[in-house]
Amino acid sequence: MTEWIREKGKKIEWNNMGIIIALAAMILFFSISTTSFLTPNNLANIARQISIVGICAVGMTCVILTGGIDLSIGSLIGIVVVTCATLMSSGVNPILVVLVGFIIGAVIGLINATCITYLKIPPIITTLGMMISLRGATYLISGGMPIYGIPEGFKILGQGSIGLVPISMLIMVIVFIFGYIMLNKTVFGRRIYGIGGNEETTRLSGVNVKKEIYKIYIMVGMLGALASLILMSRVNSGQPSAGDGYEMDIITAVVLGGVSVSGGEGKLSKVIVGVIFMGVLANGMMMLNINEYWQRVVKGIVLIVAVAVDIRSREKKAKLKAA
Amino acid sequence: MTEWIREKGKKIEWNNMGIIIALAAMILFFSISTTSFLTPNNLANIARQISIVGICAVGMTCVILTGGIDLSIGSLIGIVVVTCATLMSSGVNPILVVLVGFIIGAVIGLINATCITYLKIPPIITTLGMMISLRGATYLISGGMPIYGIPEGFKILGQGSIGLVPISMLIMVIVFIFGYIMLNKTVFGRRIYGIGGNEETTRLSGVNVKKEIYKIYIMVGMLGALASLILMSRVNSGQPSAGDGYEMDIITAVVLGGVSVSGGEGKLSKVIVGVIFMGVLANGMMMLNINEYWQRVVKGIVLIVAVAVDIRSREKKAKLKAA
Amino acid sequence: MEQNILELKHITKLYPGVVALDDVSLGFARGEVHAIVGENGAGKSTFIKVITGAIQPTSGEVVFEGRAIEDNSPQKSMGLGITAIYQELNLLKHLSVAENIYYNRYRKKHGMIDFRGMESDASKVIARLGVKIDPKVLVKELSVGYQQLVEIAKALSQDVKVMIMDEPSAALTNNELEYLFEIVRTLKKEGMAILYISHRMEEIFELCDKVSVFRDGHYIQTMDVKDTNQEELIRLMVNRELKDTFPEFISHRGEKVLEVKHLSTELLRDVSFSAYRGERLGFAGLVGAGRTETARAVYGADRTLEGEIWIQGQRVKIQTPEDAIRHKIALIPEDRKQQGLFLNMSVKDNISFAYAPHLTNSLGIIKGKKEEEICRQQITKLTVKTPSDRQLVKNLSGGNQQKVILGKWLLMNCDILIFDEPTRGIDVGAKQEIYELINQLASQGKVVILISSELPELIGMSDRVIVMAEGRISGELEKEEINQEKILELASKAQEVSR
Amino acid sequence: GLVKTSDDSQSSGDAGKKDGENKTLKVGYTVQSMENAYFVSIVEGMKAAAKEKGIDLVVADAAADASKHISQIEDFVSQGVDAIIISPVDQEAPADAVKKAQDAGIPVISLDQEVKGSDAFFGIDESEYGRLGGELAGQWLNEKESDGTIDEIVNDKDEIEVVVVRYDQIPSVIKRADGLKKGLEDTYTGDKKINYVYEQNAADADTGYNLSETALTSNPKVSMFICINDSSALGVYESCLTHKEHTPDNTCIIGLDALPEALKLISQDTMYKGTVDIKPAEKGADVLDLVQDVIKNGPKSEMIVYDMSQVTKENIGDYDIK
Ligand SMILES: Nc1ncnc2c1ncn2[C@@H]1O[C@H](COP(=O)(O)OP(=O)(O)OP(=O)(O)O)[C@@H](O)[C@H]1O
Ligand SMILES: Nc1ncnc2c1ncn2[C@@H]1O[C@H](COP(=O)(O)OP(=O)(O)OP(=O)(O)O)[C@@H](O)[C@H]1O
Ligand SMILES: [Mg+2]
Ligand SMILES: [Mg+2]
Repeated sequence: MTEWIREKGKKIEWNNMGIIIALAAMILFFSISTTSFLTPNNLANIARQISIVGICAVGMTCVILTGGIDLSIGSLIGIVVVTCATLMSSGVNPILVVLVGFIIGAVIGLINATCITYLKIPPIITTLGMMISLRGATYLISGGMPIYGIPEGFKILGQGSIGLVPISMLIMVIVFIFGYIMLNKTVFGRRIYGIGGNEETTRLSGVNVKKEIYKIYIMVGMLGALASLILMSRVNSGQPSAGDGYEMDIITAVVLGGVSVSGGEGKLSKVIVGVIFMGVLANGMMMLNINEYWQRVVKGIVLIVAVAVDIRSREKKAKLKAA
Repeated sequence: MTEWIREKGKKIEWNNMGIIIALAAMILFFSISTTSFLTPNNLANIARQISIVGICAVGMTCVILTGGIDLSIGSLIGIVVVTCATLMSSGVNPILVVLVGFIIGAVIGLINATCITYLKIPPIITTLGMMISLRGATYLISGGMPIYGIPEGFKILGQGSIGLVPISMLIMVIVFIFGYIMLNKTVFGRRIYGIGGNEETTRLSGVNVKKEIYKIYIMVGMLGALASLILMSRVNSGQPSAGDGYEMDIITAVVLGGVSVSGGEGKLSKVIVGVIFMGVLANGMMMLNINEYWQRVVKGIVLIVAVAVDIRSREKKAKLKAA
Repeated sequence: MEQNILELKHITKLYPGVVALDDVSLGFARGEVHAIVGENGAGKSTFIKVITGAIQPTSGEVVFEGRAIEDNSPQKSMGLGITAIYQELNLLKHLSVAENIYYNRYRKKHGMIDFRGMESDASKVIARLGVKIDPKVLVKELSVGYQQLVEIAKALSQDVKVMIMDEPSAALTNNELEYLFEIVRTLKKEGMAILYISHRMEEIFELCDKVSVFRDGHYIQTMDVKDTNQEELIRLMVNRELKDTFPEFISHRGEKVLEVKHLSTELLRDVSFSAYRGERLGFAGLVGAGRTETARAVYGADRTLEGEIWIQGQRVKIQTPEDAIRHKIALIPEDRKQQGLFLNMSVKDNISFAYAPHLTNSLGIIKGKKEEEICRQQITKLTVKTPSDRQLVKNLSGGNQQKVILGKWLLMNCDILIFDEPTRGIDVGAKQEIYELINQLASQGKVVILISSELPELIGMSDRVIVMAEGRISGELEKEEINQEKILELASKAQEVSR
Repeated sequence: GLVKTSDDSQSSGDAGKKDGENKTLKVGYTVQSMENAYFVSIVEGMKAAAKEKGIDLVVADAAADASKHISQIEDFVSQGVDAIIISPVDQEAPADAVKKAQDAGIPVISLDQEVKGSDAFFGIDESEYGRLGGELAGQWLNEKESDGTIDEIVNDKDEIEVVVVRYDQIPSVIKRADGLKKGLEDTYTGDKKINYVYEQNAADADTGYNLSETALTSNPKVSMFICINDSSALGVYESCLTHKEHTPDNTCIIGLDALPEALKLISQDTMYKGTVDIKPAEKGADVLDLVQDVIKNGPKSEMIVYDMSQVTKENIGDYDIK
């Protein structure tokens, strides 16, 4: 009997592989059907293209794990990009500007957290309101016009590479590693899981839930600021529409990575697969020269199928376990 | 003591008035600051403008009450509009076309429900995939171009009025009344609350949860189709971008109306207030001819403040009751 | 006199429409096990939540080691050395057993959480309770009984001065209880103050030194356990005389109604039994023996791999609870919050939920007046303590929540009623009411199946007992053979066989 | 053929491109937004021409996101296209990516808006585009002046009430809206004051409808709508139809883009008075000639300007309206 329980326990630890299988199948398909998909250049492209979503996905994972959501991340990118671009173009020291960017991100996170914890406004409404307002503010600051005149040297962040490895990808990888360690090996990370699993239990276990929520949203804001700087450097300008709609891409990647929107469940190691999946899909469909409208049709279906495969594989595991 | 308890118990029934107060304050403000806000004509405009979101909000309320969400509603509107416009402009009998519209809506609901119940894909992913695919399909059908040539008589649905009362508003009111009765007075409605409150308890109480989910999503699809027909009639054409982004407006109105995104809690009688709130805000700001960018800033803040007021009022009630 | 380690002064707690605690003052001494008893809704859980700072009292103060605790919070009280096992299971279901035990008290190695060390520590703590649970298993995979043990292990693993246990025994069988008592006695010797809440009178007399009685939010009296007896305690609690614990019942075994043949699920092996009209069939077993699993399989709540169910000589297919209800089977589930209630809905909506289809008019509209009337009847009949039928169920005390579930199923007027731990967390008075109800149902010719972990209850309330162990039936006892020793022997029998 | 091309063309590099005439040319087009009917027309024209010329055309939608252009150019480069066409969201954002493409030997041609440093620019002057529309509006007012009916369309303060439908989310369209106003002011010769009672955002029929409905309620004397595209103008038109007081005699709606439905309304003597045609489908076809020219003869420094023509009921006869 004891043996029996123990054995089951081990099997539960298996990583469910569904989404990885789906990704592998997709990569195989694109590699066969196009000649240029599996080239170092193209892989570097994909890496560069996913880095912004990837960095934000780490923060979003934390938020969703607590049972919250952050719709304001796209607009946060917008306002950081436009503010930093304005400052840089008027000659402020880039290092100072970067600092300002992080401060803006942190302050937005702080405001979000205050609304959520003290005013008790649900995260979806808080961040939706923030999303709308911040975008408006972004247009106001920029007058609706893009801002140019960012110093040349700043380009390296979003455009540079070390050998074939894009710097932006490196940053994303570092963020993921940090995120992984934080979520799995630190008390803060375990509290994030706890809050999402059962906030009351977490509170009764002596955790100051409000404080943790603050930390999380501030972290998300700062990760968003980091992503903004990369985007700004990549586009080498401050676009008032920067980041528009990114929140959906980010949330999709996270949920595709198996994080439950009701909180408490999910692994960062799978979220990175979700991020790559979205990047490969977009890139591969373009390589195939599929009509834009068809691309959308396919994208929606692939999303659903990928999650279905993932869920199926988890169920199979469960059955294996039981047998 | 018993009397006292009984009396207090009744007070719990009080409807919390926060959002209504916020709406009243806003109406007062617009009435003072513009001359034309509080005219019958403008009120009719608002009524006409909110009817599409309003009709969909009834369906969305049901979905959110079960703990789900429907992101595909905007794209559903798009595909119904474009298909129906294409058929009508090629001379198919309008009544037949209306029927086709409802069938499309129902089928989309059916597919959503199948993915959610049998493939166990979370609603957010199912409907997100559907949203992307359907929009693609809409552009495919229309070739990206608006479709004209809808029979003149069809305009009455979205543009006509009986006296000063717009027909589209009448339809919305009827939908709300039906929705209200359904949610509060029928077994189906109870089960919707039950599923969102505790799915397992609902199942163990002998409810076939899957069947109910099917009914709900099909209903949502058909309400979406109804809204589509009104939209099509209103602009007298089939725009491939029709309904784009509506899902967010609809969800916002529902959540503003106090429906909890985690399911099981919320009242349709307050959702209508949420719908009106959004309509009045948009209309009033335009009346004031506020700059588009400022409109956004204000809208986001007003949203957050309104929900904060609503939550505060509920808490106050609770305290009053305790004293 | 030695100073009390913990002292509560003039605690009052008001909820909307409810006075949960009314000016309660009470102290607790080191090296003592202090029981708190009272009816459901008397305010016991509220009292301990005030101590831990989980809720703020409306007025009054908590004094620890001579100093008032200001701005009390779970964090603060834990820091001072107070820990609690709350009545509602407070576990993080998606996390492992080990992590739950050491949640927020992680041991670190190189600045990172040491999961390995945590797991081996957890195994040791669990072992002290006489069971073995893999510390790596996720809590959601465990049955309620095991979860309760994890909760206890969590409290035991802490080095504290005051330990509070709110009905820790509710889901446990004698076996685990003995281990628990053993540990509590050790802790007491080490000078810990222990607050023990239970509805099982015999535990009070076996384990505790002092007992305080609460009634209706009022503190009534504290006594030395050795100076009192069960009758007196019960009288103080319910403020009236109670007759025999187990009401008289003469069984008339009628026709065979339910027959289960060779039922197997992922956890059950070849379970066969029959149940008869007018007879109360008990199911005994240790935690995790598979009783709940059997009930759920019969009810169609879980998938079965094999097996047949016959009702009144007819083979029936039961794949969903919907099917079961059609065949007039009801299941009162053991996990109240997860499976029995809509916590955010009113008492009325909970009671009428399953019955609602019978309350509609020709247009499909639910008849509101009729509904209210029927719900009020149930509330009165079961003496559910609630300010109104509009009160949200989550605001009721545990025992009253259980009554709401009973009310819901009694309305359905089923033929076969399966009660899975129906008296879990229910006070003596209410227990008797439920026993009487069960007897009444049986004498009306219904089939009653009673699953219980409380042996005296099972013995007192069953006409026949089936004992399970490790997913199999290990024996069956007729009325005259039923006794504690026999049941325990059968319950642990299969364990040897399978090794 | 699609599968085979790039590997050998990459290895044989420039040689392959030189005799591009008898090899299939592969061209990538990264388009601002495929949700915009204007660009849809361009793509249609381009596709048809590509088929005729035997060009392998790859179209990618940037969905109004400046950074997507960069990704798409990167992708085009790794696909080994022979030339890239871009209709940018923003003029500078893709500049570095364009340079990278050029470094890889791929010429980049700007269409519609210019990207700094591109090899050729076939474009539109947005202010001029708007100005032409505004001019039509001004001319209508001048006619009213000479008819002597101008007093019928002014409000009681003797002002002409005008609604400007703008779309301030895209920089080029901001210029267009400003052009509309400028055209109107420069052309109108009378002495009535022009009062812009509303300047609000709309780019589609639905929003246009809501906007004018609201505007007409608070300012029933509005007599003119100048709109940044026909889609929104058509919505405005629909809502004006519900106001009996507004007739073809006292109301003027001007759009841009020359959508077929707009042309139809112009031909029928309605409130819809004019639009400006930039023949997007033709532009789409023409740009491919330019691409071939650039591949053969190198960059062009001069901007090639779109020809645009005003459409009113005077010249509507030139159009084939079904
Ligand atoms: N959050 C709340 N809101 C309103 N009323 C509450 C709340 N929590 C508890 N109550 C009420 O306070 C009273 C005391 O409840 P409490 O849970 O302390 O009882 P208890 O003695 O622990 O009962 P049981 O033996 O059933 O667990 C009950 O009447 C209950 O309904
Ligand atoms: N979802 C599950 N996954 C894996 N194992 C489970 C699951 N549910 C229950 N079990 C295990 O199955 C066994 C039988 O559980 P069951 O609930 O039927 O026992 P029980 O006799 O009713 O005891 P309890 O007092 O714990 O309720 C237990 O070992 C339990 O841990
Ligand atoms: Mg209690
Ligand atoms: Mg059990």
